[in-house]
Amino acid sequence: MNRYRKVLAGLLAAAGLSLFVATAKADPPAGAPASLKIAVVAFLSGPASGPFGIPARNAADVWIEKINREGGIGGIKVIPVFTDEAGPADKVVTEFRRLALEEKVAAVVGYISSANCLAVAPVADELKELTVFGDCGTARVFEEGKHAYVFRTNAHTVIDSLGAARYLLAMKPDVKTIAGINQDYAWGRDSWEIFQRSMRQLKPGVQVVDVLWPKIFAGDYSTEISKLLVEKPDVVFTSFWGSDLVTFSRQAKARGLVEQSIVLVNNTGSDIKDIPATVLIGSRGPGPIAPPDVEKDPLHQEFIQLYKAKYGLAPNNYIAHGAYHFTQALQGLKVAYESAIKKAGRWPTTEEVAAALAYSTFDSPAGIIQMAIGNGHQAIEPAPFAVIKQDPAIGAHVFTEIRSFPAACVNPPDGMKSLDWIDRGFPGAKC
Amino acid sequence: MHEVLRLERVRVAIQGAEVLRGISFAIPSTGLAALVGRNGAGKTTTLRSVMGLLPLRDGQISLNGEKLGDLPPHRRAALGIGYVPEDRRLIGQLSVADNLLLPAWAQGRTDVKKRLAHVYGIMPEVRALATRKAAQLSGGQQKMVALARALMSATKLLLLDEPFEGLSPGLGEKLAEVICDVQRTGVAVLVAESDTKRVSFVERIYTIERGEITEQIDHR
Amino acid sequence: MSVLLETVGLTRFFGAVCALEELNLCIHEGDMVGIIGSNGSGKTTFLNLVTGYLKPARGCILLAGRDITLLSPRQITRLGVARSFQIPQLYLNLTVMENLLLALAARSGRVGLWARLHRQNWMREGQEILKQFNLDRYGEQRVAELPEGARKLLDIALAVALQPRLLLMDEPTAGVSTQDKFAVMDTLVSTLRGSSITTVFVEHDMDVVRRYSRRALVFDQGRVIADGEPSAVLTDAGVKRAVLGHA
Amino acid sequence: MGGSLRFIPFLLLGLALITAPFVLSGWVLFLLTVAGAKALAVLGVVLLLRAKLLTFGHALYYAAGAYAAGLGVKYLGLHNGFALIGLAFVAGLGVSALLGLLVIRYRGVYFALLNLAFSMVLYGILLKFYSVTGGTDGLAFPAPTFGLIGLSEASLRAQLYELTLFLGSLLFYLTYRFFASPAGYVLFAIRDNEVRVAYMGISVNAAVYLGYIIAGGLAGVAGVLVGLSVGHITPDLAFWSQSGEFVFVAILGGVGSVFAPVVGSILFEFVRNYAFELSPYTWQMTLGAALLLIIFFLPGGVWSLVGLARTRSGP
Amino acid sequence: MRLLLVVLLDGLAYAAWLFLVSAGLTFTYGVLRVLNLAHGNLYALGAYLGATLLLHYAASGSEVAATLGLLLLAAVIIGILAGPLIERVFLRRVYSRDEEVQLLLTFAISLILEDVTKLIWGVTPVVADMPYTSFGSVRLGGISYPWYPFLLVGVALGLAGFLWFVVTHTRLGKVLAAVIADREVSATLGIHVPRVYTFAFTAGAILAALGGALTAPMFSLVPGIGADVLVISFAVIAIGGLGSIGGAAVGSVVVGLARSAAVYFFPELDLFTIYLIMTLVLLFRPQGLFGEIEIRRI
Repeated sequence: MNRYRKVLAGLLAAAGLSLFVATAKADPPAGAPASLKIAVVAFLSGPASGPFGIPARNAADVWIEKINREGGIGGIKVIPVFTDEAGPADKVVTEFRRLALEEKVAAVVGYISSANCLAVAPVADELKELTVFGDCGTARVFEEGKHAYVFRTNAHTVIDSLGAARYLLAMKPDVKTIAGINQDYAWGRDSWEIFQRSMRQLKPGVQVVDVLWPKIFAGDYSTEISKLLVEKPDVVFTSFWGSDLVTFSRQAKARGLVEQSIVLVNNTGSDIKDIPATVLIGSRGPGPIAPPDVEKDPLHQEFIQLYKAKYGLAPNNYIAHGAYHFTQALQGLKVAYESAIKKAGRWPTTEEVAAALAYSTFDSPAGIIQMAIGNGHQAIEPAPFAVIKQDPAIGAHVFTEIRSFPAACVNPPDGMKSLDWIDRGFPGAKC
Repeated sequence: MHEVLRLERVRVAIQGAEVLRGISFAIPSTGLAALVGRNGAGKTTTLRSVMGLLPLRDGQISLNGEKLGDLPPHRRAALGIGYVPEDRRLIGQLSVADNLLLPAWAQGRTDVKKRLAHVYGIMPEVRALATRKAAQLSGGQQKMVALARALMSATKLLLLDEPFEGLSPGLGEKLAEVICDVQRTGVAVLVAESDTKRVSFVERIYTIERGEITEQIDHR
Repeated sequence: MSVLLETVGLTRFFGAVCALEELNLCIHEGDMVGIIGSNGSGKTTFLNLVTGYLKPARGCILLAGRDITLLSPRQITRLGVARSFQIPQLYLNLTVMENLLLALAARSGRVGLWARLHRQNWMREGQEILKQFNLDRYGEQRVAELPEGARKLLDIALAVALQPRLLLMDEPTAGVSTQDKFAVMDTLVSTLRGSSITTVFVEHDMDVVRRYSRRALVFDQGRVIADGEPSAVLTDAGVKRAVLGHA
Repeated sequence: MGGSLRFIPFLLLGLALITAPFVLSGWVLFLLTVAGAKALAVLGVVLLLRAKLLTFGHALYYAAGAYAAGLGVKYLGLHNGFALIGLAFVAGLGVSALLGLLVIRYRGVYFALLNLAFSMVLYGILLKFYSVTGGTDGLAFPAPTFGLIGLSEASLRAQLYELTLFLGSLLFYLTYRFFASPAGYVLFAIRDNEVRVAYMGISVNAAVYLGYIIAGGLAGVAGVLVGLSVGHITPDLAFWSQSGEFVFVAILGGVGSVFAPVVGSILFEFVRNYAFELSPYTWQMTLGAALLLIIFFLPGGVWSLVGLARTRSGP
Repeated sequence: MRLLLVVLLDGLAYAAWLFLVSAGLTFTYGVLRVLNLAHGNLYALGAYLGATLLLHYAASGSEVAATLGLLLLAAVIIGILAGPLIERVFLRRVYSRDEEVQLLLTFAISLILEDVTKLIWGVTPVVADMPYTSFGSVRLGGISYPWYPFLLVGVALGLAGFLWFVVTHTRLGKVLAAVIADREVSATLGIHVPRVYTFAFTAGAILAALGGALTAPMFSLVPGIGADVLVISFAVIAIGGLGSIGGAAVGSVVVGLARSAAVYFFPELDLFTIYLIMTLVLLFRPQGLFGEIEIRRI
């Protein structure tokens, strides 16, 4: 059955490929380059490479293959330049300059670390290099500055922790005490700030009993868990990811913290097979957790098939959020290029592509993406959350009780800073 | 008469400066010889070279006719060479007995008890110190224990670097007796000393000056 | 003559060994004192205590009436006490001249960070000192390439270059051949005679002490067993036994 | 006669360096700017190595300089480049003057790892005081101004390059003078024999302290120059791997001359940027292997290959 | 009162871990006078191999002894493979050179091992937590603790006792004492000093890997776990005095308890506890609690 389907898909793809190649060859826009070089920057080494970087790179790989199979972008073949994001900011910026000035790539896609996005954004403007961020979360990029050449096709981090608050209240409306355990760095601090401010707005009177800040990749959380066991909060909120999330959730399970308190995680920052069941979790936008409309999206299904065919997948078809985010960036670029070509009637300038991408709406493996805020440079996405459960039928962890909060419910309106929006009681939110 | 120890044109440099400039001499079997010279003449360097602690720039050292080449010190100890450095250098935190037994353990000898009894036989006063920590001993006592320790391995050759330094006259006489006893058990002895008068009991004196043997005096 | 150095009840142990016991000693200004004794008799320990390298268990040290017992080697050196060492303490990777220039810079108190170390007037003075010590041909050589005897001399030259009030030398002729040792001492003594430097030297060799010191001290097992005019002291049978191990 | 002509190669080199922005590509220029700036921090490491003091925490002062300036931008609204550089220099000096009181008492492994520990503490502080330092997200450095000269966007890179070139040259010259001075030689002397230094009446601690502070100040300036060039600073500046990199570059270049750190630094930046592309997975292994080769076969570093270095390690 | 008990328990568990990871570093330094900067990488290798063996050969209900046996095996394999290699091929060539060259050498080896680990095990987290979850738990102070960390307390105590016994009561320990006190005289007594060095370095490597292997079930393993361990172990042994096993034990307990107390009472200080203690100790006792100052002969 499965093999039959794979063969069929292959045949269909081949047919589509020949069809598209034929049409593309027939009609290259005037002034088009021979090929379109796109840099893909992701962590290929270091602790973030396993949970995010490598899946993101793999996703970009299969998605560019797909785009090329279907005729490329505007009839032009895409050539990816994969590079490693690892290293200090000066190395990352140097590397960005090399890509723009030496490799002369048409666009740069990627960056997982928020710090790197913040560092690269002004340089992209300086070099007039079209840059689409892949996975980083910080809201500061477009809330603290305007960047003509920089876009982010995934939602910023507000949806992760505000979504967590909304999901928590949906699952346990009578929550009284909360505690936080977050990695002591920007993502952890941002996540906790957004979560606790949201909780204060959504359910005034909720009491924060403890906030713990272990150092990132501390490795062992026994002492912190003991403390949480002593304090017995209703909910333990965490923004851990990667090995920290795995270790913490496993120790929490072994120590009975998962039974005593609700453990609420704002991101699927590691393979869910490593996370013990009965944890409330969000996936930083649709994808890993797919609400019904995304589940039905043909691009979503196709992405899973393509990824599985080339890199293999666990029975639950789990793919990291970073992977989805990178396909979103590539889809956004493709759609923007093509609409700019249509509008200009020739190969577009970088500025024309940027103009086309701003305030656009396009389909992606994570569903429909709207570039709705940050002057049209920042996407909004819904916030899907779920509970992890063991599914005996396929013998793997799966997401259950999926609930997705619409984009208009968890994103601030255009032009408003996230924390202001939260503190003012979410004006204009449509839930 | 065969020679236990023979040095031929031995040259040794320390930090680039040549300290031994082609030394040649020999100790006959069961011989008792002294190397006499002032501080810095090269006595200590000679003994250390024989022990294998310094690499030769040139020349040969042989034990019972066998060339020692670049054999490391621990192998030379196993061949039956015992060495008493000038500044004693006992292992302070170990007991006297442990200090004596170290060579036996290191060399994996089976005749430990016999050897220990032999050494105690020659130096009975060391037996009384056996359980004390080496660091607690007086300078003179440490000197005697260091000699006893060297005797544990010295079945063929015993090297003594200024053994009389810091010893009271009485102890010095006692030490000379012990050295003669050792020689009588068939072990060749080489003593480095700065003063000829203190080694009047030896059979042959080599005078060393600026890294060269300048004189040989035979007593008997 | 006034007292330059005085020790009162100076005592020091190494483990259980008493290296120096209740030492009471006066060194007078302008004197030339030779200390003799067998190894381990406490000679070097005495120098190390006076120069602050070791701290005494009991007792105190006075330099021209000032208590220097607890001062560091640097402070004591700044007060005008310089010393040479049994094992020469030199800067192996610098040239002979640079070793000396540092001493001159230190003496002048101008260890600055702008003007060059290789200053004309220092170079000239350095050259002179090297000449006095017969080291002038080694000036531009690295100390690591120097023969042992020359190192010994340089070690002393560095101390002399500081123009101290009190010069302490630890076995100045060790490592020098028999025929050369008197020449070395002659050089030293003639250099020192021109100055008013009070000198204390530790020696192994009776002949050297007899010939060059005006006062001889004999150490044995941490105590002074004889003190006085060298020829008288060194003919004493007890002294001979203590120093040479036989009478 | 030879003496009067000796400066000609330097003059030519100087001219070539000054005119580089008109010739070189933007990326190479940027790389040179960063390499030149980092060479200052490496120079500090080399300075300490002259006294046999190996530090695995020099990034502490590098980050201190960068963050002092970054915070100056954020909280004091400073945009004058000279003011920022001054601030960074003072921060480098100040922090090293404070911590120096403790670390100068140590040598060998203690010195190396105490510095490492302190740099990790700063790293922790930068992460921890998120609201002040921006945590791992770091701080932005907008384009600076330089007194009367306004910097246009177009020539910003070239001007930052020239700034780094001139400031770097000045500091290198000052360090060169320091190496040739009595105090500079005392560091050498300490490497060889601390006992004698003390017995010359020279304070070992004061000399090491002075060296430590100078090295801290140099690293502080390096930090702000890199910050200005990159436009963004993160706590990674203080991470141990950054310190390790400085040590690596110092050993790569050699400690024989003040020029060695520059050569080492430029070489390193180029090699790193290409090697990262060739083998992102085994980059550290390449570094490690290179370090082993240098230790066993090229103890004088690349500079000794240049053949310009005198056989002995003078200034 | 109950809270105090919990703080104590957590502190002891952490102290046990600290001792396990730092014992090897201090032991190697004690004998060779070389601080092995690749210590953390040997720890990581031990952890990865331990986890791999557990995943392959240990069922979830495996007996305690079998599990510990597997972890010990992993440590011994790593130590036997890496120890002699590093010591004989590389370290031996630099004993005569300056201390900083020795540090650089181990730093280079650490860089290489970091990537070797990554090439073998990849970058995705490796999880093998069977012993942690399957050895059951116990209720103490009103909350649930897994047995495993307390097992480690036992192992740490056992190891400390074992090392103490070996060093003070066996011939091997006395030979080690001799080599530590005087390399040269030891050689003249017939001790094969190079072999003792290889042995000591290998033993240190096994201890490092053992620390890692025993930790493997508690953590998930990712690249870079070694670097932190190196800094932490250094802090612990600097507090105790470099080269002193007893010092490492005391340092571990001090840091373990302080850190646990910090998490409970001053969570913001958690990150700095260990460095704070280290700085304080070194300010007043530069050679560490149990270290000795050496005086050079002049």
